[in-house]
Amino acid sequence: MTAKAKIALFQCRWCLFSPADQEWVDTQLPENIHLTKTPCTGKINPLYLLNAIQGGADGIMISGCLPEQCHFKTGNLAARRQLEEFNDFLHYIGYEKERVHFLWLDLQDRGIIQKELAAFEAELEAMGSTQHLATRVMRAEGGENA
Amino acid sequence: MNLILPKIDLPDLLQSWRKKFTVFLPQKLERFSHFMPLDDANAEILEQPHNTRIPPKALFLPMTEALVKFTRFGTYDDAELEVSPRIVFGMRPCDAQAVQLLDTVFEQEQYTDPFWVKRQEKTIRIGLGCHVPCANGFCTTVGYGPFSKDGLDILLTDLGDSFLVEVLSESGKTLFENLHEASEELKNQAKEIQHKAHDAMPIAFETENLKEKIEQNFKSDYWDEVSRSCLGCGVCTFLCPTCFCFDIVDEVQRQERVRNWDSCMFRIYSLEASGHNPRPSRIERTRQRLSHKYAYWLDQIGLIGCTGCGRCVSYCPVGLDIRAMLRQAQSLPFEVSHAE
Amino acid sequence: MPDINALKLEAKRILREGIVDVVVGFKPGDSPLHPQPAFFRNEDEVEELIHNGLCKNNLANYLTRLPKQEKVGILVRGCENRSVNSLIVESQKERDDLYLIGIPCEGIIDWRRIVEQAGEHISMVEDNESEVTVHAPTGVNSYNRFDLLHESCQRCLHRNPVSADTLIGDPVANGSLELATQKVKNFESQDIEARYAFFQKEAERCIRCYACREACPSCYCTECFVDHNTPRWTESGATPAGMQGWHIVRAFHQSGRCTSCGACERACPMDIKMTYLTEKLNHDMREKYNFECGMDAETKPPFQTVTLDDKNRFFVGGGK
Amino acid sequence: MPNNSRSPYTPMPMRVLRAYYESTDRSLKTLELSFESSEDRKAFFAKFNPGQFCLLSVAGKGESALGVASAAWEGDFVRFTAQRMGTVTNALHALKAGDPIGMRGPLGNGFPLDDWKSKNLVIIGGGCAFSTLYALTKHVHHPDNRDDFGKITLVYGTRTSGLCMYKHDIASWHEREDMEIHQAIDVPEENWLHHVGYVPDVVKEVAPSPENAVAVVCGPPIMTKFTLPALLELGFAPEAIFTSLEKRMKCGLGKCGRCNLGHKYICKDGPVFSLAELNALPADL
Repeated sequence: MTAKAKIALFQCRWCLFSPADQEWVDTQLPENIHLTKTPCTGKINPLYLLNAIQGGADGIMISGCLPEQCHFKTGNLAARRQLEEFNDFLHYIGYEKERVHFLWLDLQDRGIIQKELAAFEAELEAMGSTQHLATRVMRAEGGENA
Repeated sequence: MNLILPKIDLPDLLQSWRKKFTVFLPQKLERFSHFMPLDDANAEILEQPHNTRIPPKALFLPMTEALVKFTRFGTYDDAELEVSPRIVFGMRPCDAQAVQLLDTVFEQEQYTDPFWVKRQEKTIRIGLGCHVPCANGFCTTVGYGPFSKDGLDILLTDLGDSFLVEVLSESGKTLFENLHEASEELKNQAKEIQHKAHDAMPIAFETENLKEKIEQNFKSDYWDEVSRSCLGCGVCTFLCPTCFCFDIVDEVQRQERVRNWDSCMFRIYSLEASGHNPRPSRIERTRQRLSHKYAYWLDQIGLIGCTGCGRCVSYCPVGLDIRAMLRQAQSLPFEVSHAE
Repeated sequence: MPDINALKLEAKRILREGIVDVVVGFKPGDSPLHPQPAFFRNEDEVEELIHNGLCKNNLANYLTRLPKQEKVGILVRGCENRSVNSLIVESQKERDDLYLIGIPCEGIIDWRRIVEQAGEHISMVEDNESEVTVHAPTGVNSYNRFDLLHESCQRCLHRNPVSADTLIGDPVANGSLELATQKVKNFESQDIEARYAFFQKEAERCIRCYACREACPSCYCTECFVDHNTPRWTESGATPAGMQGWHIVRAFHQSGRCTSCGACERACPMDIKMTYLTEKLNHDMREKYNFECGMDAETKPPFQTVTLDDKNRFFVGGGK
Repeated sequence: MPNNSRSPYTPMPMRVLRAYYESTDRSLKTLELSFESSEDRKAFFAKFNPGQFCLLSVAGKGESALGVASAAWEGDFVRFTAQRMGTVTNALHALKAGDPIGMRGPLGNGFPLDDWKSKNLVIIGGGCAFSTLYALTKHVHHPDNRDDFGKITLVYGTRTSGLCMYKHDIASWHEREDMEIHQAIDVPEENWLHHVGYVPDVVKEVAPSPENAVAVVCGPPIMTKFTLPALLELGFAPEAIFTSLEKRMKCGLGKCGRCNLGHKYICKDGPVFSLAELNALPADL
């Protein structure tokens, strides 16, 4: 892959307790990482993931809070069930499981998200781009033959 | 002009056409047949008596096609469309008739659809008459037939080990240059086959006064009765060779404005931005579908907008049968508005 | 096969006694291959009632389409009963407004298999215990019933109604879990390329008619995600992304809600395989949460329940 | 790109000349568009007739059908008033002067002005559907056209005074001697000098004479539904009552199929129909 791996980052706005980390995410995120902030991982609909994949993302990272630390008590528990299953399901139909990365952060953690993103990026670049799951960017077959 | 084509020669002939044309013919796809371009391998010529699952209208009005290319700066351009010369081989007369009907929609004087016309102009249509009647078709009922010639450049009649080739247009003529003229005997044999096929098709319902009955019973409970088990899916309309409704949608990522097949059986089809829907339930939508085919088309061009291919009958998920619905419509009350 | 007279008697009784306003069942269609769902509102109409192996629809589908206040009697096989339960869990219908006439099911015959075998001109189909006799102009032939069954019925796990008010006929032997999950396991054992190739090939035939959605009792949303235009979740045309997006999300919305009835696949005009997707989800629900959809009318599906017990089911980020 | 080769689905490039809110609650916005190409301008005005509509395009959002609210003599621009409703109209509301926009049109048939010559006009409008009637009134007001028509009676009702469109012009019309204007709002407001009540009631109260007159009604469906019988009661013949219809539209060319009313397409055969024509069509609205 010549260009940098495109990463869609879905971030629960409560999971980065450290202001320095949050500021880094808000202002210094590299261009190949597209940030979507959500009120809670529970807000992340599997459709968001599908949209990211079909929009051409090479990988998806979801960062959220640990089970007992959810700002809304149970939002992340719901997210864990759904998103994990969605990832399993995508894997079942041929999407590489490694392209969806869950990062559950302890509120005490510092500086982890930078490292994780870098590692994830390296991992994706090693994997190369995927042809699995059609993207919306691709043009449909001229429509000649329906 | 009537020529004779031995079946043995057909594969070579098809291959020879490929030098100048893309040749579409029904080929097996999973458990049904589908119009696909012929490649090097000699395709098995399907001898199934029934139709392709998707009608060949899809070759002229694809399920999805780009109409306009736009940029985010707000400029618009026609979508490019390159159509190479093509031959559609093995169209059944009901489907060819349907394409002919759709011409009246897309090739109007006032607004001509350039995409439809481009495909139309580049296409030679070779029909294959149905010497074996299909189970759910009712072409003779609606005024067409298993060997009807409308919309075709060539009509083939299966004579067992050869085809009788009826040349119906100039563009069709060039394709069969080296064939011999058919003998009178074979011509007569073909005629007999055609008549027999025509007579073998049952009359599924009476069409006399059908339009008036449908129109006059616009508010009848009949529509509720016939649509009660309808699911509101698009099978009947998407598989219909004469249904042409489409939706226009902007695909932002591709920067294209595309048209997709749409169906009057969908709730959002007629839903307005205000929330008002002129056809809020399956009752009104079923009424629209039937009335369009059996009343509105008649007002517009004087022909029934259904060619009796029977696809909607075969594939309705709940077994709704348009023939039964129309038989029931015949029992509706109506007043003769103008005496002879 | 259920005793049709016993069915009619029961349907007439509940209408006569005012237990229900309408009975949902089947009536003969124009072709013997296509019985139609039908609604019986009085005893006379019940004379038309039929029930055989070619009745291919999941009748629970109509519960959300009938007026909300109506009391409904409904003929249910194993899968339909579970769909009804699932709808009750999702507050789409009150159990008190329903009367379930249970029918132990020996599987739904795939009419397309009959057509494949005997051609499309079929005048009569006799459905017996183990054999199906088909009358066609070419002759009368008998086929092994199991071979003609729809795939999801061949591997059906729960053939008997689980909470019917009355059962017409004797319970039949239920299927085995091994058989039910075999398909998913076989599919999973293929490599990722083969799995994607299969998914791609199946999804590619989609014409976006949404028959699968409309045939499914669980798909009762007024507005489906594909009908949204702000935002537009996936392409709405018959493009690769649009077709795949539809199949992924349609199936995924069934997680913990699918009763493996196979109505989606039977409705599909393009013969697209879909149950291998929902079976996977059902399999996961079973393995991960020990949940089987619709076995009772109380248990909520896994995605509606959250528990801290899950907390160790994931790796924890940040190296912990 | 040469303009004559453009497909009927491709919009012509336009630019927003002026954009301003029409109502106090900012639900209605008027856009005045100028042409990017003079050929397009010529072609547009060669065909244009009050009562016609255009499809405005916002790239990536879609198209929306809007009635033209300006008369040809006003200048080389086209005016539209959009109510904020769905995706496209929201995008239209976000536009400001100088922004590019696409337009297809004029589409439909407009008002049959030739048939109306020398007749009195009774113009009845309600809410934002008044836009094409505004175009009609403006057209008739031009000195070249004014003598072709008789007396003009205008009834225009809105829910509140704030929702009244084209306030400046309408205020000046009260001064004109060649027309009679009746404005109405649904509920009483302070300092409101005109009628209070629903349009059908106001029409009955004003009781315009059906003598040598045609009535044009444009408004929300519920208003139209009750105004048409009121006009019949006053003695207007069904052939002399006109209304402009709308339905969901996509292509605007009579192809996509959704705006049909019986065998007529609102986009191609309408949007203006006489009550006599409507009576012969199914009530599929």
